[in-house]
Parts: sequence; C-alpha cells; structure tokens
Amino acid sequence: MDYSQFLAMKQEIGLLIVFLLVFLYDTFMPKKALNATAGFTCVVFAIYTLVSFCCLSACETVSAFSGMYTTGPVMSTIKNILNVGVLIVLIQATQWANSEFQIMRRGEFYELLLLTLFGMYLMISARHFLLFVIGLESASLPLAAMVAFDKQHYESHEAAIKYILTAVFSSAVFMMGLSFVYGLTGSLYFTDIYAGIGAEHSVMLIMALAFVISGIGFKLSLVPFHLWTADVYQGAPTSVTSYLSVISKGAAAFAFLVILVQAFGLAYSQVWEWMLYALIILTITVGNLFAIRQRNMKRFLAFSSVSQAGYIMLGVIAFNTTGLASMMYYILVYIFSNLAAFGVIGAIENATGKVNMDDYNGLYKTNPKLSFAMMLAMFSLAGIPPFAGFFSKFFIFTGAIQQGSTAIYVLVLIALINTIISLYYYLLVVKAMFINTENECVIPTFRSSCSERLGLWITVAGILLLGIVSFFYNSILSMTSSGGIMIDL
Amino acid sequence: MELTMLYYLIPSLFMFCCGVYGFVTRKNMIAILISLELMLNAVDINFVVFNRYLFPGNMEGMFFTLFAIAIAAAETALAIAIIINIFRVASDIDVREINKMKF
Amino acid sequence: MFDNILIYFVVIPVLMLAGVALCKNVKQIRAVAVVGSLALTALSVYLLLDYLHLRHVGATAQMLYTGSWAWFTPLNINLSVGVDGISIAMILLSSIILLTGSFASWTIAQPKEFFLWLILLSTGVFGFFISIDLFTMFMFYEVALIPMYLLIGVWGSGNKNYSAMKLTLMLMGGSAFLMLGLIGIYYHSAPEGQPLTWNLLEIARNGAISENWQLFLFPMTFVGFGVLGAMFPFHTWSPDGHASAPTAVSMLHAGVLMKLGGYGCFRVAIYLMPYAANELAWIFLILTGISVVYGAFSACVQTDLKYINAYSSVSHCGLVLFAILMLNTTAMSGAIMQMLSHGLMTALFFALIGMIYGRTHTRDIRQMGGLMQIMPYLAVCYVIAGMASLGLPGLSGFVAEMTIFVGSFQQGMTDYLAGAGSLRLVFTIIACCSIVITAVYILRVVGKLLLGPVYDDHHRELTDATWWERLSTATLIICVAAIGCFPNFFINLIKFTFSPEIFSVLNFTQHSGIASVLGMN
Amino acid sequence: MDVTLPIIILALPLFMFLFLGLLGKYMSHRLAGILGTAGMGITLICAYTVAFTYFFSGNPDFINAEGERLQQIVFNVTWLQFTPSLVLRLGFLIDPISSMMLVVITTISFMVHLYSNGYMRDHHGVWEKGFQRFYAFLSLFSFSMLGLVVATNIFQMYIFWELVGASSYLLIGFYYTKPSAVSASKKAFIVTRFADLGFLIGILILSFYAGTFDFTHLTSVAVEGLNHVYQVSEGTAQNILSIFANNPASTFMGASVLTWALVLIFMGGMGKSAMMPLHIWLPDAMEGPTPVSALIHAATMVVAGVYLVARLFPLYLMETAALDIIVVVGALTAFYAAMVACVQVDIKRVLAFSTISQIAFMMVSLGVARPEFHHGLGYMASMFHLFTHAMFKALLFLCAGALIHAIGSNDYTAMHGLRKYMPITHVTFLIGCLAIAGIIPFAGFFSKDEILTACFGHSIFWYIWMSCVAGLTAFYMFRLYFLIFWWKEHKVHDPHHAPHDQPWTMTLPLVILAVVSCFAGFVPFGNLVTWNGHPMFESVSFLTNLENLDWSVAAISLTVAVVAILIAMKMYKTENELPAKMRNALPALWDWCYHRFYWDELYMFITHRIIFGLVCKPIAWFDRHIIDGTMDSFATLTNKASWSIRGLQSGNVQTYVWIYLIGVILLGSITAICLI
Repeated sequence: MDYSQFLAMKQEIGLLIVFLLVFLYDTFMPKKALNATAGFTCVVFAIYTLVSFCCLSACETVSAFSGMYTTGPVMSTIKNILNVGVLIVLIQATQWANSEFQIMRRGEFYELLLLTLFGMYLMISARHFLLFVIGLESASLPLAAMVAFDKQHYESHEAAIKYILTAVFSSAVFMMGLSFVYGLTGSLYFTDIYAGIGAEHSVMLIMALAFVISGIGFKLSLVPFHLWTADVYQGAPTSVTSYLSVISKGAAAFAFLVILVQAFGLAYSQVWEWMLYALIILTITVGNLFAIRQRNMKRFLAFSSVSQAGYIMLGVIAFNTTGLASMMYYILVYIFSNLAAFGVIGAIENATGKVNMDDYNGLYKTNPKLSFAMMLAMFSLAGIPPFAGFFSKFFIFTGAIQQGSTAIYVLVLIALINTIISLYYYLLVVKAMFINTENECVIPTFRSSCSERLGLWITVAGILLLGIVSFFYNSILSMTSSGGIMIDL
Repeated sequence: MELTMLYYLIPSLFMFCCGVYGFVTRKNMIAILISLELMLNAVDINFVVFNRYLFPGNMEGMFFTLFAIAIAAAETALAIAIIINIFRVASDIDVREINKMKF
Repeated sequence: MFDNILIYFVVIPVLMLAGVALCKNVKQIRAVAVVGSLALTALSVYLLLDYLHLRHVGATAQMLYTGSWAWFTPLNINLSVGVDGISIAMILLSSIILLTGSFASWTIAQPKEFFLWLILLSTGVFGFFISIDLFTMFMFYEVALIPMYLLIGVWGSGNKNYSAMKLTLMLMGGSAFLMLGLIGIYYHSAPEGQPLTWNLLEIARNGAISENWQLFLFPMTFVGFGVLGAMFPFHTWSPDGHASAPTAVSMLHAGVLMKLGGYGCFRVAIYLMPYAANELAWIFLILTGISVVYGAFSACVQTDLKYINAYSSVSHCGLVLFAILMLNTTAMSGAIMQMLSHGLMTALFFALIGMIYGRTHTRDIRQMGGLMQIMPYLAVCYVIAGMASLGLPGLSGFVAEMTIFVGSFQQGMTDYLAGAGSLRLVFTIIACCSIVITAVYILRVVGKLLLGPVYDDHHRELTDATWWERLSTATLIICVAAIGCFPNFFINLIKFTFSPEIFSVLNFTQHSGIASVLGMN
Repeated sequence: MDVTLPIIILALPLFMFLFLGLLGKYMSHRLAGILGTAGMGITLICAYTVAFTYFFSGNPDFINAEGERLQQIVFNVTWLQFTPSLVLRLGFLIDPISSMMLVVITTISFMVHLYSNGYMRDHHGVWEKGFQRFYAFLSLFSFSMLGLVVATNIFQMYIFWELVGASSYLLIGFYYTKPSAVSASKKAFIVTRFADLGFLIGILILSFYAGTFDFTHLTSVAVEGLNHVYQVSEGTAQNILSIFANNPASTFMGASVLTWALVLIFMGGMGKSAMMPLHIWLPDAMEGPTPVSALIHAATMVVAGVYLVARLFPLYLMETAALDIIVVVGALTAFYAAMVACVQVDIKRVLAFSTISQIAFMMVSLGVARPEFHHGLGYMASMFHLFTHAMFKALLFLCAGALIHAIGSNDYTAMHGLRKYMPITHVTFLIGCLAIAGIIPFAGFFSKDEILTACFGHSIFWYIWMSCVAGLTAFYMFRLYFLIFWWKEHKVHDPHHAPHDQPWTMTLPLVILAVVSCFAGFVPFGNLVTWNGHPMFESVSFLTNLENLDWSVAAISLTVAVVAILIAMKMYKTENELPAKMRNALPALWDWCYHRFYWDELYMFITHRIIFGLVCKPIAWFDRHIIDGTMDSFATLTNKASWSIRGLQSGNVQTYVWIYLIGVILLGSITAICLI
C-alpha cells in the first residue's frame, strides 16, 4: 500500500496536527499555563485556518485510497468555510471555557471539538460509505460528550441523553438503509452505486434511500427527524449549541448533496426530489411554526435553525452548480449570522445567566452595542438587505428556480411565504430589545470580555461585508462551475 | 436442506424490529441501549449476509461490519457514561422522566 | 463609477448615515440631516435641469446618465443606474419630502437613532428610483421597507406594535410575491442561448417573456408592488400604519414609499409584460377602481385625522394604479402627476396633522374645533392641503386628476367603440365620482376641526407654528402650487417615456382581454 | 387688440388676492380696503375700455362689413397638453357676451368693494375681524369670475368654474366661527361640486367626439351649420352634425351623445345657477356678508350657468331636446322660487329666492330661443335680463345690507316703517322693486318683456306660465317693500340710536346702481348681443328698445305687474289682518312654501340617512372587520396552528423516535406509491 496517499489529505493532517498540539499542551503544560489553553487553541487554529486558506488556490482535485477519499477545490472551500466558523466558535467559547466550572475540563472541550471537525472533514470528502459512516459517527459521538459538558446543569444531561439515543437510533436506521443499498448494488463506493442502481425504481431501493436520507436529515435536523434539536440546543452549553447549529449542519448539508449527486444521481433524482420537496416544505413550515412561540432564546434559535436548514436544502434540490454555490454561500452567511446571535446570547448568559426573550426587554437602553449586533444577526437571518442574509436567500432561491420545473416555483413560493413568518419572530427579538420597555429587571449594562467582543466584531463585519462585497459569492460560484463535484451532472 | 439468504435476512429484520419496539416501549434506559444494540447487530448481519451470498468477491460488507461493531461499542460506552451522570443528578433512569425540556 | 451623478443619490445618504452615527448632540444631527437633504434636493434640481437640457439638445436614449458596474457577475447582476423624466420627478419628490420631513421631526426623541433609520429608508428610496437593474431595485426596495418597523415601533403612537408588525409583514408578504416574479422574469429575460439579464431595458428590448409566463409573472409583480401601492384589498396596513407612525415617517411613507408601489407596477409589471398587462388589466382595474371610491367613502366616517388621510391615500393611490392600467399615454402621465401631487399633498397633510397632534395631543376631530382662531397658520395650510386634495385648480391635485380622467375617458370610449367592453368607461365615471366624495370628507374635516367655535378651551393657550414647521409646510405648499400652476412643465418632463416604441404596451389598440373575459360588447 | 389691458384685467385681481392675502395682516384695515377698492377700480377702467373698444370702435377685428360681431381671441397660452389634439389653454376671448359680462362683473364688484368699506365695520367704526381677508377673497372671486367669462375653451371655463366655487365657499364661510355659516358654505360647495361632476363628464364626452375644447371651434362649426340648416337646406346640416353622428355609440340610452353631453353640462349650470333641484345651497348662502350675497349670489356667479348655456348656445340649438329640458327646469324653478319668496320672513332669503326665480327667467328665455323667431330673440333677452338683473338685484341686496346694518337683524318684523329714517335707502329700494317688477321705464321692464315675447313666440303655455311668475315677482317684491318701509310706524327706543342712512361709502353705490337701474333698459341690446352676432335692428337710437317693443305682450305684462303691486299694497301697506287671514285660509300651502317645499329635509335624508348611514358606515365597518379581519386572521391562524402542533415536541425521546420512524416509512412508502 502506498502511504503517500495520506498526503492527499492535507487539511485532515493539518487538523490532526492542531489537535495533537492542543492535546500535548493540555496534557504536559504546568497548571498555571493551562489558563492559556483557550488562547493557545485559538491561535493555533487561526494559523491553521489561514494556512489552509492560502493553500486553497494550490488545491486541485485528487482522490486517494482507490477513490474512497476525494478532495478538490470545492471540498477544501467548504472545509475552509467550516474552519472559519469553528474559529469564531473557539473565540466565543473562550470566556465560557475559562469559567470556574469548566476550568479543569476545557482542554477536553477543545479536543472533542476538533475531533468532531475531523469527522466532518471525512463526511465531506468521503466517496465511500464506510468512510462516510466513520466520519458521521466521529462527528456526532463526541458532540454528545460536549453537550453533556455542563455537569452541574441537569438540562445538559437531559440534552445529552436525548441526543445520544436518537443519534444512535438514526445511525442504526441509516446503516440499515446502507445495508440494503449494498445488497442491491454490491458496492459502497458512491460511483459504483451510481452505476449499480438501474433506472427502474425498486421499492426496496426507495425505502433504503428514505432510510439513508433520514440518517443525514437527522444531522441536518430536517422535519420530522429534527425533534432532538430543540431540546439539545436548549440544554447544551451555548458554545456547543452554536457549534451544533452551524458547523455540523453545514457539513451535513454538503455531504448530503454529495451523496445525492454522486451515489443516487440522475437515475434516482426524481425519487429523492420527491422526498426533498416534502421534507423541505415540512421543515421550513414546522420549524417556523414552532419558533413563533419560543421564549427561550436558545430554543428559539434552534427552531429557526431548523427552518434555515430547509432553505439550505433548496440549494440541494436545485441540483446545479448555481444551487451548490448558493448553498455553500448560504452556509457561510448562516455561520456568521447565527454565530453573531449566539455570541450575543452567550455574552449575556455568561454575564447574567439570562436566556429568555423577556429578559431582553429594553436591552438597547442598557447595552446598545450588543443589541445592535443582535439586530443585525436577526435581520440577516430574516434576509433583510443590505445584510448578507438577503443575498444568500435571494441567490439560493435563484439557484433553485434555475431548475425550472413548475413544482420548484410552488416550492419557492411556499418558502417565500414562510419567510414572512420567520420575519415575524425575528422581529419579535428586535422588538424586545428596542421597543419593549416594560421590564422590572432590565439586564444591567456590562462589558463583555474581549474575546466575546472580538468574536462579535468578526461576525458583524461578516454580516455587513459578505453580501455587499460580491467577491465571496463570485469566487465560490466560479469555483463550483469550474469542475468540482458537479462534473457528472 | 440448503440455507438461502432469506433465512438470515428475516431474523435480522426481526431483530431490527425488536430493537425498535424495545426502544419505544421500555422505560429503563439500559434496556433501551440493549434494544439499540439489537438494531445495530441486525445491520451487521445484513452486511455480512449480503457480502457472503451476493458479492463473495470482495470484503466490503465484512469490513463495514467490523467498523460498525466498533462504533456500536463506542456509542454504548458514551451512552452509559451519560446515563450514569443522569442517575447521579436525577437518581432515576426512567426515560419517561427525562422530559423537562419540551414544546 | 463616481463620475456618474446618479451614484451620489446613494452616496450622500450613506455619508449622512456615517455623519449622524458620529454626531455627539442633537444640533449636529439636525445639521447633518438638513445639510444632507439640502444637498440631495440641490442635486436633484440640477439633475432635472440638466436632463431637460440634454433632451433639448436631442438626447434620444430612453434612459440618460446610464451606468452599469459588474457586481455579481456569474448571475449577470450589475449595479445599473439610469433615469428618465419619471424617475427624476420621483427623485425630486423624495428629496423634497426628506428635507421637509427632517424639519418636521426637529424635536424628535432619540434623534440619533431616528435619523439613522430615516436616512436608511431614504437611501433605499433613492436607490430604487435610480436603479434599472431588477436585483438592485428589489434590494433597495426592501432596504426602504424595513426601517419602517423600528420607526413606527419606537417613535410611533397608539397601537404601534400591532401596526408596525402588520405593516412590515404585509409589505414583506407583497415583496415575497415580488421576489418570485422578479426571479421568474430573470430566467425568461432573454431568448434561448443568449445571456440572461436583470437589466430592465435589455429585458424590454429582448421581449423574450413568453405570453404564458407573462400571464403568470405579471400578477406576481403587480400584486407585489400593488400591496405597497395600497391596492384593495391589500391596503389595510395603511390606515393603522399611518395612524401610528410619527410625523416624518408618515410623510415619507405616504409621500414617497407608497409611490414605490405605483412606480414599480408601472416600470416593471406593465413595462416588461405588455401582453399580460393588456390581458389582465381588467382584474386590477376592478380592484383599483374599487379602492378609489372605497377609500373615499371610508374616509367620510373616520374620526381620527390620520385615518382620514390614510383612507384618502388609499383612494388617491388607487387612482394612480387605476390610471396606469388604462395603458394610455395621457392617463399614464396623469398617474405620474398624481404620484407627485399626492406625494407632496399627503406629506403636507401628515406634517400638519403631526404638528396639530403635537399641540392638542388628540387626533380625534370630535375633540377639536375652531383651531383657525388658535393656530391660524397651520389651519390655513390645512385648508390649502385640503383644497389641493379635493382638486382645486391651481393646486397639484386638479391637474393630475383631470389628466387621468381625460385619458381614462378617451381610452374607455375607444374600448367601447372598438367593441372591447365598457369596463374602462364605467370605472372611469365611477372614479370621477370620487371628486365629490373627496370634497365631502375634506370639508367635513375642515369644518369640524378648523372652523366653528373653539371646542376645548384648554386649546386656547396653544401656540402657532414654529419657524421650522413653517419652513417645512411652506416648502411643500410652494411645490404643490408649482405643479398646479405649471403642469405642462412636468408633462413635458415625463412624456418622453410614453412613446409606443419605448412603451410597447401602448401599441395595443384592441383591449381584447376585457371583452373576451367579461363579454361586454 | 393688444394684450396689456386683458392681462391687467386678469392679473390685477389675482395680484391683489395674493398681496392682501399674504401681507394683509401687516397693514391697517383702512389701507387694505382702499387698496382693494383701488385695484378693483383700475380693473373696472380696463374692462370698460376693452368692452367699449369691442362694441363701438368699429375695428374690423370685432365687426365685419355686414355688421356681424366677431369673436376674437386676444391671447391663448398652452397650459396643459392632454393629447396632441386636446390641449388645455388659458386665454382671453372677447365677443359680445364676454364683453358684456366684463362690464357687469367689474361694475358690481367695484360697487361691492366700495360698499364693503362701510359695511364691514360696526356703528362705532370698529372693523370686522379679518377685514383684509375679506378683500383678498373678493379679489380672488373677481379674478375667477373674470377668468370664467373670458374663457376661450370649455376646460378653462371649468377651471375658473371651480375657482369661483371655492371663493364662494370662502366668502360664505367668512364668519367661520358661526356654525351655520360653516355648514352653509360646506353645503354650497358640495352641491355645486356634485353638479360639476356632471359638467366634467359632459366636457369629457363633448371633447372626445369633437376632439377639441375650444369654443370658437365648437360653436363656429355649429353656427355655420345652423345657418345652413335654418336658411339654406336641411341636407348640409348632416355633415356638421356628423362629428357626433358617425359612430355606433352616437346614441346611448335612447338619447344622442350630444344630448347627453349638453344635458350633463347644463347640470353644471343648474348647480351654479341654483336651478331646481340643485338650488338648495343658495338660500343658505345668505349666511355670508351681504355685499358677498350681492356680488356672488345675485349678480355674477349665479348667472354663470346662464352664461355657460349661452356660450354653447349654437351647440344646444343642434339638440333642441336639451333646450326643452332647460325650459322645463327653468319654468318650474321660476314658479317654485316665486311661491317660496312670497312667505319668507328673512329679507335676504326673499331676495335669494327672487334671484333664483329671475335666473330661471333667463334660463327659460334661452330655452325658448330659436333662430327662426326674431333671430333668436330669447338669447338676446336672456343676456339683456342678465345685465339688468345684475344691476337692480345688486342694488336690492345692497339696500338690504344697509337695512340690516342699520337694524342689526334680517327680519322685516324688526323693521317696519323705516321710510322716514332711511330716505335714500327707501328710494333706491323702491326703484329696485319697480325695476324687478317690470314697470316701464325701469330696466327690468324691457328685458322681462323681451323674455315674455320670446316665450310667446315659442309656446303660448310657457308664455302664460311665465307671465304668472312675473306677476308673483311684482307681488312678493312689493310685499317686501311695504313690510320694510310701511306696515306700521317704527318703534324707536332711544332717539340717539335711531336707524339712519349709512355713510357715503354705502349710499353712493346705492345711488349709482339706482340710476343705472332706471336707464339700463334703454341700452340697445339687440345690436350688441345676439346669438350669432348679427345685429337685430338696422338703425340704433336711444329709443330703439321702445320702438321695437311688442306692445301686446308689454301691455299684458304691465297690467299683471300693476295688479300684483296693488294687491301687495292692499295687503301690506298698513297693518291689517288680511295676511293672517290668507295664511289661515290655506295653511298647507303656506307651510310648504314657508318650508321651501321641504327640499332641505329631503336632502338631509338622502345624504345623512342613505349616503352616510347606508354606504359610508357599512363600508368602513366592512373594511375594519371583513378585509382587515381576514388579514389578521392569517396571523391568528398561524398562531393557532403553532399551538396545536406543540404536542409533537413532547420532550420524550420515545415519541421522538416514533415520529422519526413513521416519518421515514411514510416518506419511503408514499414516494414508492407515487412513482410505481
């Protein structure tokens, strides 16, 4: 066997190095140096992100291990996008990780986080279901541990157990589906499956496909596989929640697209389009309907992220390069918007321990900057120009409609009408902060830690610039349309 | 008499269904974990059987099974750990009591 | 890029935003707002004169000052700008109302945030009027919509939360349809094989939207813009919204923002989809025709000053869309005149109402009376505004309405004689009736509010207008009178666009749509 | 003709309006009054010059070789271009009637300006509040009215038509603190607005078919066509009428389009000239200051309707159906108004109803005018009566103003026997009464006599009808006269404040107008104003009108008038029981007349009960509850849905898994079913 093939996995290796550095630092450094773990991780990871970003231009499509693993411009781009997100999460988590409860375990937090990221890399690059499953599991199991991180909070444990049980269940269902796919096609290579499944629709294969989709839909928290989301988001530590809500979603969405395109490509496109129509409509609508009532900010954002996942799936169903690019762009923008929101929530939670929307009443009077950042995040999530969210939404709709069928027009119309509902509940937050004043215990004016402020500044800058500055979208789109995974469309 | 694939698939499917049934009916979380194990093992059987009967040429199914077993073990370990935590906090492992966060 | 004058209509507001953000005290904020809006006004006046000069020396392009800068190249999205007489008229209107609006909100609470949002809103408005690229148009359109929520929610009065949310959601609902329509247009903007485009002019030149697609996309866009144009039955945001909004916001919203609706219907829906416009005109004719009289009748029994004006806006803006749907040069230019006239007039109304409310702290006409003796200046201005609104010659309302009626009647008779049904004729006459109803509710208000004995003796101590209030109202009155006295100037300004080769919908002589559907022969 | 004078005529009043309106409150009352009067005086001089040049200069622009008077457009600027053909111009047209109107308007307006200097201040010389505003409005009205009469096209006329409506609104509501004045002004504006709606639609129809607004075009086509019709042959009429005839829609609901257009336009005239049933605003309009009543609601604005019909007279001749309608409306109104005038107590109301009745006379006489009878005598008579009536009715109103100013009340019951105290007013008022009663040689006699002659020539029935009305006129005017100046001695509480004649500013106009009323009848109108410009008489002398009288008609009308006056004298000269007796004899009739046949109550019912109660309120309710309710219901439904599905998120892992499983199976199976 040719070990040089490992060299193809540049980013994975880079990530492993970061992981090892953090691990060694955490293990062998003297006690007092441990206070710097968080900073150390951030710095190292920032360096890694920068490097991998610079390598992006030099990156060309290579596949290793007889095609089990493939990386290319598009894959490295999405990985870089995830890196940026993770970096922001790390920065925002610093304050929380340094709080006295976590002081002993913060090293583990970073190590687990990096491991899950590694798993997501594998999910993205996998072209063989074995590798994919490994990636999937190593992306989800450590998360359970991270969700359970707040030992002193009961909610944390409840969230963890709900997460692990449903996760294992869904992976069982997923692998069941896989076993049938294997039985029908005789291979676990995407390309072989693509070749193996005939044009005719067999019930068994359709069921198998449904099982597989459910497995990934679970990670994307598509309705009806989303039920864990709200509880887990609410129970988990805010940093973990933000990580869950953006990074794993992004990775899963991309992997989903890869599987659908490469394994169940054209021959079965009709089948999974049917399923996706149903799933998307359900996801957007139910997510919105649940979000309307929520008072707990984290739970609220959980449901909003459910409906956002629906919008992300529009990029998948578009089934073309514009759709792919729009999806990646959407993920990027979504990372920034959502992390801005979670950054504010985390800052307030760390300072005052309040997470309810009613506690935010009159926030603008006391903490104008924070509420301003929160408002930008909300507007961006709601898709209000000139913030990035507007562009991502517009482009993902454009990409979807490019597919051109009448059904897609109906779908997009439903999605658009749902944006009104979503606008409603995003405005509720703005209303609480800017308009509502009746609040006996207003959140006092406080100065959030510099790490939190740094994170917020980054995200706000992203929200303001990602849309107006057309460079990001243009480069993504040019990259996707010039090769990448869509070649065989 | 000669054993066809069906003789293995039907039990594995049965196991899977038992697992699902156990998951949704048992109160005790340990029991639920066992049901999950049943489901995963059903998957393993499927892979092995398909590999053995349909595609004896390569070993993909077998390898997948090996990895799946490992993953299952990891999951169980993690789940047990969390359950113990819960037991510490709530001194109870009835899954139906674990519903403080809802709606 | 910055050699194009139009860009500065977006640049100046952005600079104003930065300026206000940096301001320390209210004086500086006022200064920034006034200086900025003065600059915008001056710029638009210069634009107007220069445009007329260019036309005079023989510029024949449909849009002048066109410029296009690549933005999202892979999707053919450019930042394309360009104006014709109509856009210039609208820009002029917007700048004047922004100026007077900033005077009208001289003593607003939390001035910094207020002006930030107000200027953001006007940025959207100006951007919308200068852009000829559907994407940027839509973007600026939504930029203009959303600050409304906070402006009403924070600075509003009465049932403000409900109104603000309702207004925002209804308008966003409209823009949801609009977005679908625009994307649909984009994908049919060019014949097979040629690159797609968002550019209005190119789309119109290609004329590649098939008839069936037009029939699907026209309602989307027309309703989308029509919601903002307060088209029946999507007008209900307007009464509540205007009633709760602070003065300057009502001014800008009724004065300018509602014009975005009419302008969009005219510039996008009708201009790009002539076939569908011709086929489906009858549906929207009925709706808008209804809203003309409906709004007027509803206004007759309201007791809240702002509700009265909101409903009269429904009636007048309904007339705008109504005239646009006549698909005939005269009526369409009348519609543009009506937009201008209504913009200034209703801004004046809301300014005055705000000033009166600021003194009496009630808007219920049953709680007031004889204000003419107490605050003569405001009262006289109110009478003038009322006269403009009921179409007194010499003020703007008259010319606009008369142009519309003459044009509509011509079109109606042409249809009728061509055997294309009498729908247009009937609804023209119905619309004419609105001038009587308007007189009724205007005089009712004037009589109850300004004339007669003083109702509440506490009002006797109230003061008349301050200098900034006088400035803002006087400016508006002068503009109203200017339009009313020299209408032909404005008609000449806008008439260039209405040539059949530019506006292909004018080529349709047989309005078969109505006949075939209603069978009125 | 050079444009300076016409421009001054229009511009000066407008300037005075702006000047006094904007700067009025910074100047003293007296100065404002003087300025306003002076401005009007200059306008008067200009107008006279223009009129006299037109009539008597013999300039070939104005009168051609065979003595036919021509229309001339002094200037005509494009104001608003609707379509290439339909252009709205503002211009200055002089022809017989417009010149005549210039004279009338400026004369009366000047008199009123002068008069108001005295009237608008109380006995102690304290000026009315808003005196400057009053003069500003007067100037505005004069401007609008002048613009109306010199209009070169029907749309210009409509513009100034609206403007006079507005200025009349402002002037009626001059005492804006009086609720009655406010509601009166509102009523006047809305009623006339409603009439103008008809006018507007009429204009639209006319302009659509004729392709122009211009009077010169419209009428000249018609005039020459009619000359053909009535003198040459029937055949050529067709091609003239054909502009209205050559299309499928030329008839609509049985009447020709032209009829519709003309009747609708006449509706506008009905509104302004207070023809039944649109007359209800005029009596209430007396809430305004008396000089305003004299200027607007007696002499000038209310005859705008007559002027409009006269202006379009050739077109009306093409559709005599419209003319017949005018006759009926006019005759009914005349009789109705005369009846009502007989029992009113408020002297201004009596005069108002007599105005309605007299305008109806003019309308009738226009309606009965036909070229084949005395070259359209009726047209000339109507214009003649317009002229004379303006003079003596203004006189009467100004007298009434003097009386009211002296007594401080509108009721004759507060007056009685004032002849000794106010001799000048007494004499002038008497002259006015004689004039309107049609006693030779006062102005009214000639004009009314021409009208009756015209009626006689048209149909005997209308002749008798109108003669009765003339008798009634004489009766109620002298009833008023006797009740004010005789009946019984005036009770004076203290001799220091005995009623007396008013200052010269008020008496001078009375005297002037009285003199005019005495001699206006001798103006040879037949040579100045005819429907097609052809003079009626060859030779003109001071006695032309006397020579050309139709003595049979004149004798009858004179006797009728005299008899009526005698009856009035019998009844009202000295205090007696006769009026009370008669009133008790016919109580129902008296009630109906006194309550003006309950027209106002009817209108109140229609507007308040029907329009407000059954249209506006339901619509407003519908909007709030149905339309808005639907919009809100979307929101509430969404909310309900959100609450109803909350159970899905039960918090129990096992249900989560159930839903998951069901989801997967449904997803797969439904897809499978759909696709296979």
